[in-house]
Amino acid sequence: MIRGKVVIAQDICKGCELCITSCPQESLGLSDKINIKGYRFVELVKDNCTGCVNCALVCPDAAITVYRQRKEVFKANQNMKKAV
Amino acid sequence: MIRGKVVIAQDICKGCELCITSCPQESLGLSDKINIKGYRFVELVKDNCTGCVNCALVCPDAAITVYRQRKEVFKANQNMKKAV
Amino acid sequence: MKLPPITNGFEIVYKKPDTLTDTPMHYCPGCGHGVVHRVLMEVVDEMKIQDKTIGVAPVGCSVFAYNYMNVDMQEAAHGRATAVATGIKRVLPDRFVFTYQGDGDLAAIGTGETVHTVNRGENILIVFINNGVYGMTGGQMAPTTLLGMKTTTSPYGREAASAGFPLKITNLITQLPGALYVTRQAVHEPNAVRRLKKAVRLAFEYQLLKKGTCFIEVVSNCPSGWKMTPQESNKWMEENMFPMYPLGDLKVPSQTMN
Amino acid sequence: MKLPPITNGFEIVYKKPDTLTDTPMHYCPGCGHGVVHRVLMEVVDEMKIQDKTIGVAPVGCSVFAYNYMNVDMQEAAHGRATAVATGIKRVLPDRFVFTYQGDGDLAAIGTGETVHTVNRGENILIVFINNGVYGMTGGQMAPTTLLGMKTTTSPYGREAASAGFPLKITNLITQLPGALYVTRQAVHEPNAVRRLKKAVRLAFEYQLLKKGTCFIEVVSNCPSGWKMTPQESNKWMEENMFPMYPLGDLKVPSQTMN
Amino acid sequence: MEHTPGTSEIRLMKGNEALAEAAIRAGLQAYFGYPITPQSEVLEYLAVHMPKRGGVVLQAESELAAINMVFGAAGAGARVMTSSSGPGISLMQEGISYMASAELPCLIVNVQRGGPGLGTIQPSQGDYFQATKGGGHGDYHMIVLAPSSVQEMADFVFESFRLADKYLTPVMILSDGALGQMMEKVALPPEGSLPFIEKPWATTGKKPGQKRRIITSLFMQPEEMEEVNLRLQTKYRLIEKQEVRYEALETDDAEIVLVAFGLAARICEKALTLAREKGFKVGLLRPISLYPFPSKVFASLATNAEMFLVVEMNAGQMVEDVKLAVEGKRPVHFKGRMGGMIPSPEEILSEIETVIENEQVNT
Amino acid sequence: MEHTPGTSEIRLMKGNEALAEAAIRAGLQAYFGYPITPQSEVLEYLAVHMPKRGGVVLQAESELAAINMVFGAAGAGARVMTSSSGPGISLMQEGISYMASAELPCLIVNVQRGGPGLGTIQPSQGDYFQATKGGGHGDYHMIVLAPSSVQEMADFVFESFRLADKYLTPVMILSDGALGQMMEKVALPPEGSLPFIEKPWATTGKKPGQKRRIITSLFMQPEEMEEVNLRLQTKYRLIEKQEVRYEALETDDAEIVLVAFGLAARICEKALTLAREKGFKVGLLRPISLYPFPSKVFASLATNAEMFLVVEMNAGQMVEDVKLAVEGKRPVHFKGRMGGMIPSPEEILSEIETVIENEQVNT
Amino acid sequence: MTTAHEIIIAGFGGQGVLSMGQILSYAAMVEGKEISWMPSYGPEMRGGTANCTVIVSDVRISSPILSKYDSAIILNQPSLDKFADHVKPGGLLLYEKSTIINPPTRSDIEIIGISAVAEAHKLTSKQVANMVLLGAFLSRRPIVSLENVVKALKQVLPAHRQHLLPINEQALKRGKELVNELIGESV
Amino acid sequence: MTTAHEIIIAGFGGQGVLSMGQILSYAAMVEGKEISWMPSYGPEMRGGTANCTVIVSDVRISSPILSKYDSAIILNQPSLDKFADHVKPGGLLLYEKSTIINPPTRSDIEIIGISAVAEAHKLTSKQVANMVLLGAFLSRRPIVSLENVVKALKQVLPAHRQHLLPINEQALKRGKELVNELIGESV
Ligand SMILES: Cc1ncc(C[n+]2csc(CCOP(=O)(O)OP(=O)(O)O)c2C)c(N)n1
Ligand SMILES: Cc1ncc(C[n+]2csc(CCOP(=O)(O)OP(=O)(O)O)c2C)c(N)n1
Ligand code: SF4
Ligand code: SF4
Ligand code: SF4
Ligand code: SF4
Ligand code: SF4
Ligand code: SF4
Ligand SMILES: [Mg+2]
Ligand SMILES: [Mg+2]
Repeated sequence: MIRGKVVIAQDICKGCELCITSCPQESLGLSDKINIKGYRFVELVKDNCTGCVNCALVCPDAAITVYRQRKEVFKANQNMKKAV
Repeated sequence: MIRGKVVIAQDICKGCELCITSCPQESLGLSDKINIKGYRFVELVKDNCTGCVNCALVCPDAAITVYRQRKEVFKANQNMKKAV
Repeated sequence: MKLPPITNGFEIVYKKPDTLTDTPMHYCPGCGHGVVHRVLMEVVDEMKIQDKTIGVAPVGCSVFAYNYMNVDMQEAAHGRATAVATGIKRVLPDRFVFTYQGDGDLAAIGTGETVHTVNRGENILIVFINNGVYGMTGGQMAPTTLLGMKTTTSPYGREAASAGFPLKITNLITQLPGALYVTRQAVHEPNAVRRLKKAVRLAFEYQLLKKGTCFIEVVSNCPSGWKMTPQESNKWMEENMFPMYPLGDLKVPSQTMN
Repeated sequence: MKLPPITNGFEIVYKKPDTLTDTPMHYCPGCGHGVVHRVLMEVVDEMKIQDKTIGVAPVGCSVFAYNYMNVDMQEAAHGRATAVATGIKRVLPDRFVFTYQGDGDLAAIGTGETVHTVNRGENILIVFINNGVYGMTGGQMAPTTLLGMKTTTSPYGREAASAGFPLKITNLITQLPGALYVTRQAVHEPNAVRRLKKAVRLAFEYQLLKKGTCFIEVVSNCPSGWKMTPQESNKWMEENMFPMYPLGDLKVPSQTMN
Repeated sequence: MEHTPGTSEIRLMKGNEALAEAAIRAGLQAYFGYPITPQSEVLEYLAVHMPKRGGVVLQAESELAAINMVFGAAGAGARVMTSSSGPGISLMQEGISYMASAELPCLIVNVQRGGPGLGTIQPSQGDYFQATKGGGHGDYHMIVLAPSSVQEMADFVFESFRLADKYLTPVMILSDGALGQMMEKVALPPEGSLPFIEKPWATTGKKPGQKRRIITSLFMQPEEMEEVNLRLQTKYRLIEKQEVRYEALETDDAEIVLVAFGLAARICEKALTLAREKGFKVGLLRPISLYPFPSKVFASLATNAEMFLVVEMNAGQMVEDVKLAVEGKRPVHFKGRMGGMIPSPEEILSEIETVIENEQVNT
Repeated sequence: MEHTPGTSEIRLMKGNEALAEAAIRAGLQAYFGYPITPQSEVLEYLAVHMPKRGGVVLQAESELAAINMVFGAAGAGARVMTSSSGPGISLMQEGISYMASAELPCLIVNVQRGGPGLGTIQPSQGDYFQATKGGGHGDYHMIVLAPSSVQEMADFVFESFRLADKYLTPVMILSDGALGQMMEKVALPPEGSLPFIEKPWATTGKKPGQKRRIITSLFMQPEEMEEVNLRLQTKYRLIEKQEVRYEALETDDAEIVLVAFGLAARICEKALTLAREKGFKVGLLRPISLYPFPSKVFASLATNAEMFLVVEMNAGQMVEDVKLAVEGKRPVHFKGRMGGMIPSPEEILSEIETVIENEQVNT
Repeated sequence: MTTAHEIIIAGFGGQGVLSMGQILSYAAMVEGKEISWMPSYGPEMRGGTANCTVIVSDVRISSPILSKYDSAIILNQPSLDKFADHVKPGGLLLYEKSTIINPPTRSDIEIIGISAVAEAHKLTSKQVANMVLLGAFLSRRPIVSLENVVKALKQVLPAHRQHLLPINEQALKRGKELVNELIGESV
Repeated sequence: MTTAHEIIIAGFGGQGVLSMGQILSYAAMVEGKEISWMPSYGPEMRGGTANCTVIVSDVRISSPILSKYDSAIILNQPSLDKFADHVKPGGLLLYEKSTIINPPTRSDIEIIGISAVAEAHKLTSKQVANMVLLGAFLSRRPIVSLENVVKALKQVLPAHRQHLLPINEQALKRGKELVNELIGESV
């Protein structure tokens, strides 16, 4: 499976949890900490993000940036696995 | 044919001629005279009115009153004719 | 008006309704407004509801409607007749309340009030005189002016690209669940007048049901604004207005009442 | 926002559009307004039309929309956004002009402007956020509030008999010949957002045709006004709002352009 | 004021809510309005309480619709009101002019916020001119009452309905966001304490044999329209004679008289205390009826006081009426804050000190 | 006035038409309006002539829509105007307040008719307060120019656009039905005689690297809103200093000075002639800019003249500004006709005789 | 020694009183005079009375609205009733006779009644009674020349009505003649 | 010898500052005092700061808006920064410690910081930190009795929240104790 990452702007996040609901991987969760505005913010809680972008699409505060493994890298890795 | 009569309020009539157009008997016509408002008014020009009410219905100024022979009278007349 | 004595054996089969005042109407010769006033009052007379009827006059040629229709009336600001009628009906829910409005009044400046009054299903009757022009102010373009039609403010003929399309507001409000009875009528010939009268009668009767708004559009003429004789104007109306604004019922209660 | 360095081999597949400012949005957690702002700006970015786009903000929660969308913007009086947009578009016909309006703004006080702007077929995009409530002023009833729904001004639930029916203004304006493209979308889940973006893209592209008004309704939530969590609000929206305001296209250009 | 017979109930309420509750107790039969901060509580309170107690509450599609619904209901004889703030009141100007012309009684509440434009929702007194000089077209006035406490928010509702019915005129309560939002104790008279009067002119349906009623503001012939205007002006002269209301505090020995209405007067009262503590002979005149303006009282004040200091939460509006009343006999100074800013008592105190100093330098 | 370079063309025109033609020649780019008597000729004339000469004419669905279209077009940098009368102008009050707050230039023409309410379509000056004190909410002013001839109907259009652009403010031409409907000779400057200025603040699309433009009247923080208000007030003080306009006729030796604007001033001019023929030393002061009001000139007049007689086609509105300017130094009398009635020169003459007599009795 | 001439023209709407005033005004403009033409105006619907005040002057005109006139040209009874008393002593009152039941009686002014409508009918079916009256008026008060009135007409008439120029000119001349005949007769 | 007590209560929206002021006001009403409660107000959306001015007095209250206060009850840093200097000399500044980074430093007033939020959490999951603070405040400024505050609560809480009465009462008392402990410690 292709690997992804999300970076969440913690000071912008309002903890609405909509990204959490929309993540097919259940990769996201609310932090116990509180940001400068008093909201519990969201963070990656599992390292299984696929970079599907769902979370970013539903985020009302444009707080999420999504990264994904480059195709070449992914393929190279796949090939490596196969090779192994 | 049943007989009718119309009475036109000449001071109210604005000479729009809509009644003239709508009279199936062509009983109505514009007078040569002019009323206090400067309009040529409408009058009965033929004695063949049937009291069909058409003219009154379309008159925008409610200037027309329509009379018709009572049914009894009409029937009596009819009978008289027949008798004759 | 004193009626002259008539040969015995005759009876009156048509006279103007008692609820129409004797004040001569200020309308131009052949203007449809007068017919609609009369028909409304015929129904009020027939239903014997003069004491329960309150009318609202618009701003437009019929601004003086209250001089002719002999019922209690209020004169509303331009476009606000249905808001005024709402105010009246809400505090006097057992009265018959109607507005009488032109196309500038109802379909231009009053669009918001028209849509929301019907959407609330106010139990009133809205009488809408569509003559395709602003009569009172001298023949300017109305929302209902036909494409290509020349008015003082569309001197080269109405163009859709800059002035938009003839607005069929009656069709719009028909969609609203608050609309109980919607019909489009005319007064250009005797049978049309007869049909209008039936519609008005129905509308007043429906008002007792408290099931929504009744809306009667009357496609009418404006000989002065159109710069035509009354006859020409009726002919032009039949040939040009009716195709755009076809006569007939748009919604009848059975459709909405079950 | 500075982005942290990421392991090599990764690339950015989603980041907020450049045309969205870095100003934190003042909306309540989970409010749909933010998503719609972002999607609009994504399209402006993609089409590279920031220098040609002029937006009009309403009076409503999105009154500060101009703080977030990094394009030239005007803030209109309550309900008058489409009139303001008309003024802009008429004098700058080659710009992309859009309004952004709530249901109170567009479908209550602005009804007249909405209907007439679309009827004129102004070549603008109207974005209409239907959250069934007046968010900004504290959760009063909107024209689109559902029957039975409790708000601060319908404390016993909206009743049709006194407050009228939920107004489907999008359906109304669809009827107008000036409407070129009319669609109803949402932002409650990723695919809905994707669909909205496509619609926005189309609408901006259609604006070049100068063939009429594009109108996008977004059925949205108001967690604060509805007194729900964001998740609850989205669920409630799906279950209650969507049946009344079903998503999808109401009019696409092919229908009107031949 | 003689309008609160019977025993009253004491509650702690927001100004907006007290006003709404008072309206119900004053026999309000219909309310038409549209939400706008800082007055939405009026509509919200009525939406909760009117249905239980009989009467119409309708959230209109706009302020424009609201004022015209008020027109209709007033014309039909109902005790009726609307409320709004800044932009919404501006939208009602045409309707208000119509009601003044048609001589219809009603209550219009303006809970002022900072303008112009969309402005801010913070308290302001920037709509004084609009209220008192007639923001609509033509020559007309409303009676304008300016409460300065939650109690007066309630009391003036009774007073307004009474005056509206008496003079057949729209009456405005000119309040502000602070008075609308703050809570104070308020004594509320029981329901039914304001009698209804006959309104034979109301359109309720023409009874057989009676003359029918027409409510209009159209008088095409200028002669006729001038007649109507003369009737209105006669009424306004009467109102100016009979309905002036003000409150004078410690003006007897005052060398400097503060003039302020509404919230600003409350703040001036505090400033007065502070100033008196410092030994300044300060008084306060609070116009309660802004129209009719208490012009006459200034004539007598001007004989004792050395100067006036008008304090308003605007750029200087009532100060014009004060100057017109003082007729140049004494200097009239002005201190204003704008756009939702509220002057503090200390700020007024220091203004008092400044003007006293300056006048001493000048003379 | 320096705005009419080039040779001008002389025509016989209605005031409304002269104004419309002047607007085109002054570079009008967009007009948004709605018909209402007695000003519909403005829209009608433009509908005929604007399309040929480039530019937008749009009949809006209402005056409310019209003023907000004006807002949008002005914000987009266009030279733009609207026109209406009484009820229609009332409907624009919210929009005018917004434009004043957002500091947008535009021209609003009020061809006054008799009010209040639907009133009559006959000429009136009943909207003076609304125009000069701000009929909308909040503290703001428009520059208000009052023409008294068809020539000025045209001239003031140029002047208005120039002032609007210079001060970033709505400007109103306060005319009346008579001036709108009457024909006189008018000299019209050629097209293009009023230059366009840069409007870097206009929303025309954010160019790369440039700051984007936001046009708003919302300033939620009261501190910020007060800033805006202070800026506006500073502007108004500047306008009051720089843009006062009036005409003085035979005031040098005048014992009684007539004060009138617009049509009333024309009638007073005739009354002045009649009075001078009778040996009365009468002068005429005609305020041209109603805001800023020419207050200062009264100070100097008050040293010579024994009294003032203000003549208005209303119940007495400008008379307040005159009194404020005269500061009680001389008696200020008032003669008004209302609701579309126009005073005749003879009527004014007899008023002159009356007040002179009364003052002599009094003193 | 007033250099201005102040005229009221009044009748039913549709009798051409406003355009009569306008043509007079245009003619005066051709002569380089100051002009003020002030119509009564009302809602655009037909009927009712109409009038206009025309002032032709060598100097700046003050009030465009007057209550006393040097001349009155009157086309119907209501207007006659309204304005007869407003003619200044020594002034001129010219009226169209056909619909006047109570003719004016003042002795301190010059009063001329002509049958302009009848004359117009003789000339043509088109309505040029107003030009007959204008011709008659100018015969007694030559404040502008007939040639300039014709020039004005040429300017004012829209293209599709230019063919009516001769008949208008005839009407003007007929009016002049009529008065001359009358004056010959009566004065 | 002022008979009035002038208080500012300030914090984030949602921390219950407005209701704290209201409950104090109701209690004062129970005691027959004059009251004025003046909230800051803004658009109804969440976030931002909120405050209210409460005046409790034996006589008619003049200005409901003040710039100097006898007491301040502060729940967050921005409010502390804004209002610390506005406490009259000799006055009381009570604040919630947890989020305060820069505590107040004035020496001419009494300053008390308590951990109301933490205490509230100890008592319950419900937000009663404001009641802890109110209890603490009343311990130093007994302008109304605790019993009357409880009475007020009883009146104010809607039916479905009446069960929260005991926990609120506990919180009030805990606040009082806290301060007493503190005073015992430090002063
Ligand atoms: C606020 C306002 N705007 C404009 C007008 C001027 N006005 C009077 S009637 C009218 C239009 C009337 O047209 P319509 O409603 O179609 O009625 P009609 O005269 O054709 O019967 C207008 C624009 C007004 N009185 N008030
Ligand atoms: C003329 C006028 N009336 C009322 C208001 C108050 N007001 C501000 S926003 C709003 C309603 C906003 O509701 P909506 O358009 O649905 O937007 P939302 O906040 O729900 O996004 C109202 C009534 C105003 N500012 N101006
Ligand atoms: S990108 Fe997809 S998988 Fe990754 S966190 Fe977001 S929603 Fe989950
Ligand atoms: S959707 Fe955005 S704001 Fe909401 S919790 Fe996720 S990151 Fe935070
Ligand atoms: S009643 Fe019928 S037949 Fe008689 S005149 Fe009228 S239309 Fe003709
Ligand atoms: S329809 Fe009526 S107004 Fe018209 S001509 Fe006939 S009678 Fe006269
Ligand atoms: S102008 Fe038109 S609508 Fe008005 S009365 Fe005349 S014909 Fe009828
Ligand atoms: S009040 Fe509603 S619409 Fe407004 S920001 Fe909050 S959630 Fe969004
Ligand atoms: Mg019409
Ligand atoms: Mg909404």
